[in-house]
Amino acid sequence: MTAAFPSPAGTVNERADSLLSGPSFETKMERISDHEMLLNMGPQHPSTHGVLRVVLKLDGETVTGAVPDLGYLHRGVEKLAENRTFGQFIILTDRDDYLCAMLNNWAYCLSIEKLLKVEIPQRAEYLRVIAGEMNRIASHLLFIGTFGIDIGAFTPFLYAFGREREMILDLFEQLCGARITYNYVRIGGVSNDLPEGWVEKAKKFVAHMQACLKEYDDLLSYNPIFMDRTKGIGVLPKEKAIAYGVSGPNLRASGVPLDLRKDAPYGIYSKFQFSPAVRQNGDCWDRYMVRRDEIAESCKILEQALDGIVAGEIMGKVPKVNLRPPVGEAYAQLEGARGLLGVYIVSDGGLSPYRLHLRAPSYINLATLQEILVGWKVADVVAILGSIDIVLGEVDR
Amino acid sequence: MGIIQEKVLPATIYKVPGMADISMTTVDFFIDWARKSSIWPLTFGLACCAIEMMAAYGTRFDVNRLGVIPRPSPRQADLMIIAGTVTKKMAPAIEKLYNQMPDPRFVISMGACANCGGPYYDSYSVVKGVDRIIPVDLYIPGCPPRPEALLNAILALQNKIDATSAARRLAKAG
Amino acid sequence: MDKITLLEQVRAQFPDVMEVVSPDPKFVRGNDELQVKVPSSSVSDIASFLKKTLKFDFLNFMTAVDYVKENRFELVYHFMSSSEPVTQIFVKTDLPREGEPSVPSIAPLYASADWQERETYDLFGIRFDGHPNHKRILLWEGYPGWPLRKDYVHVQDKYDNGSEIGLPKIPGVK
Amino acid sequence: MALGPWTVTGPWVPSQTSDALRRRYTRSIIVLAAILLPLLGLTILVGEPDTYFHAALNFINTFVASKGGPAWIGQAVLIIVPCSVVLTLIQVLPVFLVWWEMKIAAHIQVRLGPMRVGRFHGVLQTIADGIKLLLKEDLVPEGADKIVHFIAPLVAVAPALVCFAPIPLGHAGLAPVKLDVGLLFVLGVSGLSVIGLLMAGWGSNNKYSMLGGLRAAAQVVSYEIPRVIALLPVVMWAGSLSLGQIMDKQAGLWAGFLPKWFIFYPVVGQISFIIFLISSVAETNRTPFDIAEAESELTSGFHTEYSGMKWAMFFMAEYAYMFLACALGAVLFLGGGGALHPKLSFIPSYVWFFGKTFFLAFLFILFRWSYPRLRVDRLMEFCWKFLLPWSLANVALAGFLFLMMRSR
Repeated sequence: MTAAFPSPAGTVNERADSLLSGPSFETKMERISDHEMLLNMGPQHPSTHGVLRVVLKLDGETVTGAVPDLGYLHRGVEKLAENRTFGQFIILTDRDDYLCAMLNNWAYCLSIEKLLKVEIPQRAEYLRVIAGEMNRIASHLLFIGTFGIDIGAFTPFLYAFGREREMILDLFEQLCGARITYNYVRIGGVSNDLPEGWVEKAKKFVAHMQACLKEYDDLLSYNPIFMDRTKGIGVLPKEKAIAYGVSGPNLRASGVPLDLRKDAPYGIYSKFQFSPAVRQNGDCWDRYMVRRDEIAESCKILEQALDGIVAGEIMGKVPKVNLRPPVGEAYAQLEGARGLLGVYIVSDGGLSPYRLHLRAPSYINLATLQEILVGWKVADVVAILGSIDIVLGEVDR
Repeated sequence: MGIIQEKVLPATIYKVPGMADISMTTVDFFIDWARKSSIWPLTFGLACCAIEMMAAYGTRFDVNRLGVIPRPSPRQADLMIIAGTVTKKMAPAIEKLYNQMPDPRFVISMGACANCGGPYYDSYSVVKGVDRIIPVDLYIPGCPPRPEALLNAILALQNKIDATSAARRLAKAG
Repeated sequence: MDKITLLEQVRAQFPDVMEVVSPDPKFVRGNDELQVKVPSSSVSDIASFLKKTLKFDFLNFMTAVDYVKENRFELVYHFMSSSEPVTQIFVKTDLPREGEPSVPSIAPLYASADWQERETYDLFGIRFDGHPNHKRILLWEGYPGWPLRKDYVHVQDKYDNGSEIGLPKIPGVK
Repeated sequence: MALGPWTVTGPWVPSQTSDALRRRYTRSIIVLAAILLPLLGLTILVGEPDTYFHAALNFINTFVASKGGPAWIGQAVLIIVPCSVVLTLIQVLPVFLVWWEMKIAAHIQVRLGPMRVGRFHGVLQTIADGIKLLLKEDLVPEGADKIVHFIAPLVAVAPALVCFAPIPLGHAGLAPVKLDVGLLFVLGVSGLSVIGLLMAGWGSNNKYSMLGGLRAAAQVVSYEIPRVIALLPVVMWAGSLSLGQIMDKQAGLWAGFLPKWFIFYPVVGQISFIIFLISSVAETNRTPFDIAEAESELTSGFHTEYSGMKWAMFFMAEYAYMFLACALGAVLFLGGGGALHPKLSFIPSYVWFFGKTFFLAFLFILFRWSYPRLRVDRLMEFCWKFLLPWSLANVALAGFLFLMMRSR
């Protein structure tokens, strides 16, 4: 009975195909029935955190199908890597996941150091941990801000992003001169040492951050409307999370305590006492709370690292110019702010890597979108997409 | 040829060498003042420069002091800040957005990627500069430029808007 | 579960699997986890064996490497077990470069392979038989060629008019 | 509590050192007092505006009578002048309210808000916005329903202006039109504007606007009911629908210090005030109920496709309705026009009225910048399953209390 009277622009499916036949769009969605409509959350949308396009099949307000369309920020970084020397590529890792550039630099340098088998001085390891954890806090602060805006609360964005994150960026500016793209972690160590007085400021920041967490709890985390909008929404069960290869806070929110800093410690993480934030029921609120708890954990690590920092060299014995790692391959991964951040390098003894593959956690976490969105309302689509916390630079590479 | 601009309320007299003086009436002055003091950008971020643009909207470098309120829909925006790398797949979407904006519209190309491709100058899927797609009013160098650079760009845009009526008159007279 | 016992268990099931040993003595392998070379046709069987019996339930990443000189593609799969992430295994296969290189897809087993195989198809042109939605994911449908291949020649389109887009070689690199 | 933003890395700019801040705060308090106190003194000197108006009216009548002109001129002046005063007031007030909201929102969010336009704290910001919006190109989306698209802002704004007729802007005499069914008139006419939102949603040929329009219709219609039922106890106790009489009923004091406002009635007053406040926030589509123009989901809801002056009319309608809701709240629950204590009645009544209304407007603005947004179906559930039963129970309780008070 559905095709009783064809609608003006041909049958509904023709219209759907015309819309769906966008540049590289795939029609994994089953046929659209008469009472459904296709809503295009296009590349420019206030809450897609960048240029992600999701075509939703709506039945009234409930989503019956969702197909993400990526590639709007695909810059071909892996191809460019084959044309950059090992030192030059560090700047492209900054711009890959521009919310926690330190951890990207570190992952890249970690995998080359595995090739070079070079020994990193202890002070450089401490500086890497301090910079990495602070950048993780900055990334989670931006998550708290943008997630609040997705749910409709504007003020937490200004507190978390505008005030606390600016302090971290100040500290980074004094450390390495840049606000977002630091180029700080280098192959074999770090680029420059702590300016004097920096450690005291960092300690003051950590104390201030712990006080702010309480403020976010009152303003956002335990706000009844916020909990009503996020509790029980977009549940990602444990098995599906593992099947989809989800990692990082999204996986820990579904009850899998996989945290590389604890399970397979790299660098000097074995020295620090902290407990990875794990929650059980994997809904939007848990993904938010896991990231909020991770800020508290990172503060603990920072305190221990800032107290225990040792004096000494900050750069291992690595040639500055035309560094040629031996022929070989290496894969190193660390716990990024969004998940397992891995870099696989194949080197043929030349100045630039023969092949470089970035294991982008956002790209792999985003694949779950097609399944968790089904059945929820349009307002929840925004909440779920925000809670997965993707960065489009890393998704499209 | 330098235009000497003397701001003498109510009329601003423009002395153009080799041409008669162009006097701009107070109506033009108020039109420019209104357009200059309420520029509404479109919330449209592409990559890392978008984070610096959000920092400019934040508490520390508050662009709202200059009357800048980010608007979600292109219909109500009169400034488009291209903050990030323009890829070939995104180019048609940017053109469409630019056409959707009502007329007195301006474009700021923020960051090296939008100006000329930046660190991705040799990538196969990046448009080398957004001025290949849409006319750009103002370029901000830097990768990513600091929020102060964006504030400075908005002030420069305000000066440019200030001169639009005079320029239109000059075109008519010239 | 250390390397040797793991290798025995795998070889017990699949005799023609052997550990990867590089002919070049100076070859440095960064990781000391087990790496096995499997024939390309039996990739999905190995994957289901690893998933069901050996509890490697987490496909960390999969990608391809284009060895132009040896005229072969090498597919790299990296499996982990989510309960104890220290035990990892690299599974590699070789594919001929000419004709239509294809390998059975493991998307039905590991959902994370769905998008990663599509990206490998998108950038390398390797077909994955049995993939639920075998289309390009990052570039658009009509894109000429497979960018990440070593012998990829960029076709100029309307956005590159004039600019020398061929990837400039770094002086001194052979 | 978290310390100031400059605790860690030192003050961002020289003016943020703690003593500079202390100086600046005291200076701004002095400037504020220097502006407001003389203004208050001036209003006290000027006194009630309608005494001058009646004197002028008598002068006109005598002058017309002496010239032998027709008698209806006096009547015409009696109607035209108050209505024109209120109309200009309604056009000017959104200009102030928009600037005020931007400043309050900025200070809640640790930033400064408009500062540069109009030299002193961006006072001319909204005027600049208005002129710029006037000069924008007027776009009608292709394939849109042209007539419906064009009329929608009119239908949204017109009821907002008409509703201010029976509202007494001070004591009962200051109402432009003395309707004895004033409350019914206001509630009825303010319900019309939802048609404008629906037309905007349908007329702009855009799926986001359609969703926004439908959401607005569902929300405003369903929150109308608890709002009206919450006002029943007020009408029952005041014994009349005319806003002037309701206000006069609230004169006088209880036990010497508590003004007889409806909000201070034992239990019924507080419950009906809260329900009225919540449903008024929902009526005016403001957070936490702004699902109609939800910025993060529907780009900007039903007015996505509107640019320039047409969008500004929607914006003005929204702020006029917010002011209307605050005015109703002030008149019905806070004794609009009545002084806090008879000894303070030398301050003219319209100062009291505007003071209470701006206090409620401040509450509305505070809600907007501190609450997230409800989901559509939860919002409907909240209205039908929570507000409505409570407002009905409140009416029953009011009836019972009324009988108890009356019988004693």
